[in-house]
Amino acid sequence: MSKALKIKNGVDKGLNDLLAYLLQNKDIKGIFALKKMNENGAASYSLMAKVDELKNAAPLHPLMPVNAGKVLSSFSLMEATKEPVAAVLRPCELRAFIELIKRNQGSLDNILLISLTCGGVYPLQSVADGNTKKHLPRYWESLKKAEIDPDIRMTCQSCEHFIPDMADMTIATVGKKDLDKECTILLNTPKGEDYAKDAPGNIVSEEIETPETEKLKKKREEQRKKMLEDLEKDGLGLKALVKTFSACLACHGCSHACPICYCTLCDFDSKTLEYSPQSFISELKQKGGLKVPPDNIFFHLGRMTHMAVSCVNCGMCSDVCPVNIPVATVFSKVGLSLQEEFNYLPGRDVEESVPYGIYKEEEFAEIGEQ
Amino acid sequence: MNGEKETSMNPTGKEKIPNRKGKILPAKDGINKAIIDFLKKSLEKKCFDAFLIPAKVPDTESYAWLLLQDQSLLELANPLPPVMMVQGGKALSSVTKHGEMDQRVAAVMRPCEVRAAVELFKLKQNNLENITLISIDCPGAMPLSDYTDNPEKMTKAFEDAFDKWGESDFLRPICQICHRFSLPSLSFSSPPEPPSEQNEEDFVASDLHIGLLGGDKEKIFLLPCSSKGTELLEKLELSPQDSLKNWESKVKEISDKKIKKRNTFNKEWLTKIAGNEKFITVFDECINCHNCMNVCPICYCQQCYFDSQALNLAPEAYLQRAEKRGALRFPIDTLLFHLGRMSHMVLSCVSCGACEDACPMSIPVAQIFAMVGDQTQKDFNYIPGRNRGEALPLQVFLEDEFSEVETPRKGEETSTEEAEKNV
Amino acid sequence: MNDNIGVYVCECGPNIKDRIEIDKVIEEISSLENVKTAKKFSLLCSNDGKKFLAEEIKKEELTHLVVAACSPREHEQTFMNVCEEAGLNPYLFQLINIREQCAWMISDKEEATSRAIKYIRAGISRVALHKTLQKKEIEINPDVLVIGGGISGLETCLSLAGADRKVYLVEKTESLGGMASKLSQLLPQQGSGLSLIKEKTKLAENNKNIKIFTSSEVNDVRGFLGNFEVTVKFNEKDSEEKEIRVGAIAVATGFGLFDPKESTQYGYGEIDNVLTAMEFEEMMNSGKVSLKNGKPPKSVALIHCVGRKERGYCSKVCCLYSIRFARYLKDKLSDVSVTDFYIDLCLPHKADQEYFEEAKNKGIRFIRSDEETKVKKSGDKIAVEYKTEGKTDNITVDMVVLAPAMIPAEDTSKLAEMLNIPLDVTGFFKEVHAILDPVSTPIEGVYVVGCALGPNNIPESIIQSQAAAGKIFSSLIPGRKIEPEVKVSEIREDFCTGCQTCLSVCFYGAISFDPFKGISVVNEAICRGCGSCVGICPSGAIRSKHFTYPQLYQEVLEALR
Amino acid sequence: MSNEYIPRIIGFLCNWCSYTGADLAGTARLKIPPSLKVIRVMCSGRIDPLFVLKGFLKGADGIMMMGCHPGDCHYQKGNYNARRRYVMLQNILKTLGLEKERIELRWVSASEAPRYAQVTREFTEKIKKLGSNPTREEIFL
Repeated sequence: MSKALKIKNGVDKGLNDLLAYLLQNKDIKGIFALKKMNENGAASYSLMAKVDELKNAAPLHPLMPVNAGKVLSSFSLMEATKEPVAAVLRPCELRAFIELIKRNQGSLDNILLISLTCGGVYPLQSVADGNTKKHLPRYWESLKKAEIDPDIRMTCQSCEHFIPDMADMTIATVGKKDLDKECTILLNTPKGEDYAKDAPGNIVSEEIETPETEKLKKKREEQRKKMLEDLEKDGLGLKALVKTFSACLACHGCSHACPICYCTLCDFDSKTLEYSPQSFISELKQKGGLKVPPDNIFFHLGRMTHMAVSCVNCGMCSDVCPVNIPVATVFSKVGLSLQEEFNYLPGRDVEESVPYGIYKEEEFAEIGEQ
Repeated sequence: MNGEKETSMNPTGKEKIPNRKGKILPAKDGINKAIIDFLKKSLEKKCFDAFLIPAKVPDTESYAWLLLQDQSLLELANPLPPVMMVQGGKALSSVTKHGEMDQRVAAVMRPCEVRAAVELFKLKQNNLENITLISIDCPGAMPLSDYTDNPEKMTKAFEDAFDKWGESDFLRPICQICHRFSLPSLSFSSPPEPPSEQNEEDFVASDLHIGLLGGDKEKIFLLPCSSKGTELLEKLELSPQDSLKNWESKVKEISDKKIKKRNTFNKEWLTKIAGNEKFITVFDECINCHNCMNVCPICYCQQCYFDSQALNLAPEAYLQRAEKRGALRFPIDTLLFHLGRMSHMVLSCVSCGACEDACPMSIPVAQIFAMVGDQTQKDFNYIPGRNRGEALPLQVFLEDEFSEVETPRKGEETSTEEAEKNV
Repeated sequence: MNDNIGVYVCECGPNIKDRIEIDKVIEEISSLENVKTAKKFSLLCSNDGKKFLAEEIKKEELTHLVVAACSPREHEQTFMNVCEEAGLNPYLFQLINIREQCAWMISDKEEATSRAIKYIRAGISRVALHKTLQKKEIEINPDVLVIGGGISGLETCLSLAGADRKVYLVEKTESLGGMASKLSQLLPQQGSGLSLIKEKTKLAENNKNIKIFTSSEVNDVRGFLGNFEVTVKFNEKDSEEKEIRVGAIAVATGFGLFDPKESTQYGYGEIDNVLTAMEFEEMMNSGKVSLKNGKPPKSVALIHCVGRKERGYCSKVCCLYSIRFARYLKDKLSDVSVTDFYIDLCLPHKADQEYFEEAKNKGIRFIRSDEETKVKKSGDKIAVEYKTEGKTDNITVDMVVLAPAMIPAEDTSKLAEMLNIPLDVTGFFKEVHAILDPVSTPIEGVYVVGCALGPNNIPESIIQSQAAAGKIFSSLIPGRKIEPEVKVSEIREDFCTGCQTCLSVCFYGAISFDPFKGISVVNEAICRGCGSCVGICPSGAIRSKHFTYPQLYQEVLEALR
Repeated sequence: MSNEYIPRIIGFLCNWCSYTGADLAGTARLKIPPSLKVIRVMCSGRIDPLFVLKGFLKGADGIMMMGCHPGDCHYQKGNYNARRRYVMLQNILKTLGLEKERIELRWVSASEAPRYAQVTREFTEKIKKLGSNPTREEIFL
């Protein structure tokens, strides 16, 4: 059981009440949250310093224009903020932020982390084709019933980690039938409790995991299994891989949108991986033909070696792919496998080291000795 | 500078059409087949060692650039695929960026791709030694995401657009208003001055152009544009003696139509986005993925300034900015990115539309950039990619140009002391 | 490209000539781009060969040199020296191993030839990408820090100071001498430990080159061979600290002793008159061996190997001092019966066997028992239960002397972390190679001597101390600069994201984070060029000089040609 | 030369153990399959997974990573890093159904010439059974 703040107001308004309270009555100097951009359902992250701005805030709007882990990283990259701020972000965004901190790309200090039990987000394309706006009411209904909205991102549909790990406060949304009337915010840490102490609403005791979250977890697990099976339906192996990535434009949008790909200049965008005409010719002589620009599969596999172990399945990569390659599904599959191999869950704990660069002398002892 | 008067914006339709000579080839089994056969023959006759050409990836609906040497692989080639994948100028640059090819390669591309290649040539991002650029009349291309969603439908729509020559709502909007769909160096009003022996190369965009218009899908027109192109045809015993009148007049007709359409279109955009507020809303939905830049053939920088850490601020600075305006959008400087990128590349923008194709938010990037590009290019009397010898406008200047932008130097003779008093 | 690459194939007497068609190799190689000349020579590593190469470099105006001969482990340096003398940067050279890796490995001559060509091609395309690398010279500080003032530490100090080398000696306790000073006798010379140590201590104290800090500890160490910065903390003077600068460090922190209480079988601490060897030495030093009641013992049992089972190694010195105790008892107390329980006897020195035989002749009973020997109270006396030759038996004695195992000194692991040197499974410091390099550590300029390495007797400790002194003399010569590894890692600032992943894999601590630039920085003097950081940097910001991505990529391409 | 299929195998050998072991195998005149092309690196920890992937995608039939046995690394711990990267690489290849058998890590010490010979022979045999790497023919990589 942990403490929870109950605000007698719909979840959207209730949360905004709390955010306004934090900004007015506590030392919080700014609030990171989504803000509606227009009537199409487009939204963007905003650092809101004035209570007035909160009227346009839509922290729970089911869209991820950019992984907020990246946003918080850019905010705290140069140094930790001295002025406290609060951020409302989804569990996978929070996990991405934690992974970035492990790589010294930001700091948790003085950031009040507010997350939610997450019902997923709509693909970015759905803004342009009007689906976000159209399906929004249904989204909230599914959330109340702890069901999967059929139009959310593929990765969201199959995400079992919709309960955040390192949040100070968690807004309970999954399976909350009275979402329209009541806002429940679980206080997971002393910091969270402290900030909510005199906030409008009552403090009660509540469990974050409920039969409803359990139900959603099961459904998501099934969906994940199905997703991975579907991926394998096309067959595995080189041919399948070449097919999957055949339309790749080498725009590297997936890596630019990826919160874990934190390099300022990716090795694959640099001169290191440009080749002399002679090397093309020698390969040409050998194969008779070759795809240009080169290194299509190499880029994706190489990127995997760098980040898949920390992949948080946010799905940004698939969303930004101009040719609709299911990047997230493939990376998710590899990520899950690697994470199992190294018993690692990205973003679970900021103290846990990224599995590369550390090792145990006694592990994998049989390797290399045959 | 090449003294061509920019007329594309003010079509009068009265220019004399030069009567060019080329070779007409029959296309009994379709245009693609005719082009491939021609290429095959040139490979057999050892005019080239390899091709850089779009090809369909087997067992998929995707197209990719293929550098090929095996004749059999030409079967996969499609000189005019329904979509534009990687911009051809970019593809060529990836192969030739670090020096000269020691094999002779013919690159078959859309006109906007050839023009991008020419711009990249000026920017030292490719090496055209041993490269023969072959351009083709282009009816446009289908939007990438539409194509990937429904390749069958879009392939059909593309064929349809081919028949109606660019008059299809399915085409990318930028292609619907493209007036440079044919010979990259084509100019009706005053053809480039006859090239002298020494600098012939300078006046060339593509070496050979394949005309499709005016042939009713029954023939193709081969127009040599450089000595390389002429030699090629001679080697293949296709001496360029046929009149290309049919092609030329058809190109002219459609070009005029497109210019009109483009002008209207630009005007519409201008009213839509004039004023700061409106301009900002166009990029409202931008998510800062920089896909537009990454696929842009002209954005050749290894690392974009806008991706660098140069723009990072300390947390307090962000908070100050937020405090000042009430809120601060993240990632920051989205608009600055687009304007900055524009200032870097718009003079060389070839209106290829790759940016818009790659935008996950379907922002009409290409249309905005085309509009701005048309304006600025006109100011400098510059057509990107028209020929290889023309200097980039920001690398040269004329002393007597743009005098109107100068602030009148009032009281120039005022002495320093006086000036100080006035402060 | 204006490269003039010269390729020279060594016949290596018959070694390569007989097994590879060198003429065919030359023919194939000559036509390659950028190859100015390709020639063979009978023996390139000979004086004639070297002269030939040097002349060729000048005559052909070579920009790069490729030699196809033996393993780089054999003659890379030889040819690099030739380059240097001929005015060609030695890193614009590549040695191709066509002897060990081709001629000697592949019996089919044609096959061996074609493979040699492959290797040489790879070498040519690689060498074209080589960059001029410059040796750097770093000034050194020839002074030495010795940590620990026992016999090993003292000996190290004296060996160094004798040759006018300045030495700092840091000792944790109030006085010098360490464990050895507590010994009543030394073997086999039969002198007293105390007097010997006193002599050495006095020598050290009177030596103007040795600066002694007692009651002090090393608190922090930074730097590298020739340039260490050390913080010494004085325990007494309110934790006052002092910075010293030295070029090398010798660790002589000695050992601790196994506490027999850790194992209940010996009744130590519970039964009267069960002593440890050290307690017995004290009695010997006082000249009076007696039971708690003041009477001399009538029967004494000596038990070896206390703690061997737990620690897993032999402590080397216990057998001999137990025999010494037994002989002492026999000599001092005429009617005492002495029983010595050993498991294995360790008598490695040439004089030891005789010493042992003599002891047997004095009537000392030696019983080979197992590790389960138990000590119990039996009335006023002590019962020792043991098993020998399969049978369990017991005797009753007045006194039991235990020989506890030597264990790592208290601060060993703390010091290991500070100096970044490894420990082995026993918890003692680990040498680079137990046989071939017994006093060095992986950190250049840091040596370990004496029992800090594990159980050692005094002569061994002395030898090691002198060895370390010798190593220091030869690596740090006053006035001469050192040349650190040239093929090190470098970080391209523009590419570095500051994630500090590289710091986690650098064993030597050669990479640090520059908080102002927000990037990682390599200290080239410390970097050994292993390239682990290169393998883990996701943004490709780190390059290992002479093993860059493009250079290795060329090798991969040629391998797949 | 026989017409037997000779696979293309790249061996990344660490300078201190495996390369020395390979040299020793030569000195001992042990017969090593000509299939293996050795690339010397200073430490197995230097072997960037990208090299291995690059080799794999450029058509290497087999790639061996070789270094000192655990605990024997000349640079103390480089081989432990190499081992984790190898595990990671194998996992990725396995998950994507690529032939992970074509990549192998083996520890060979400076004195283990016979082991070097045996390991390279075994690997060559294995690769011969697997046949040519399809990446060698795939043009749309």
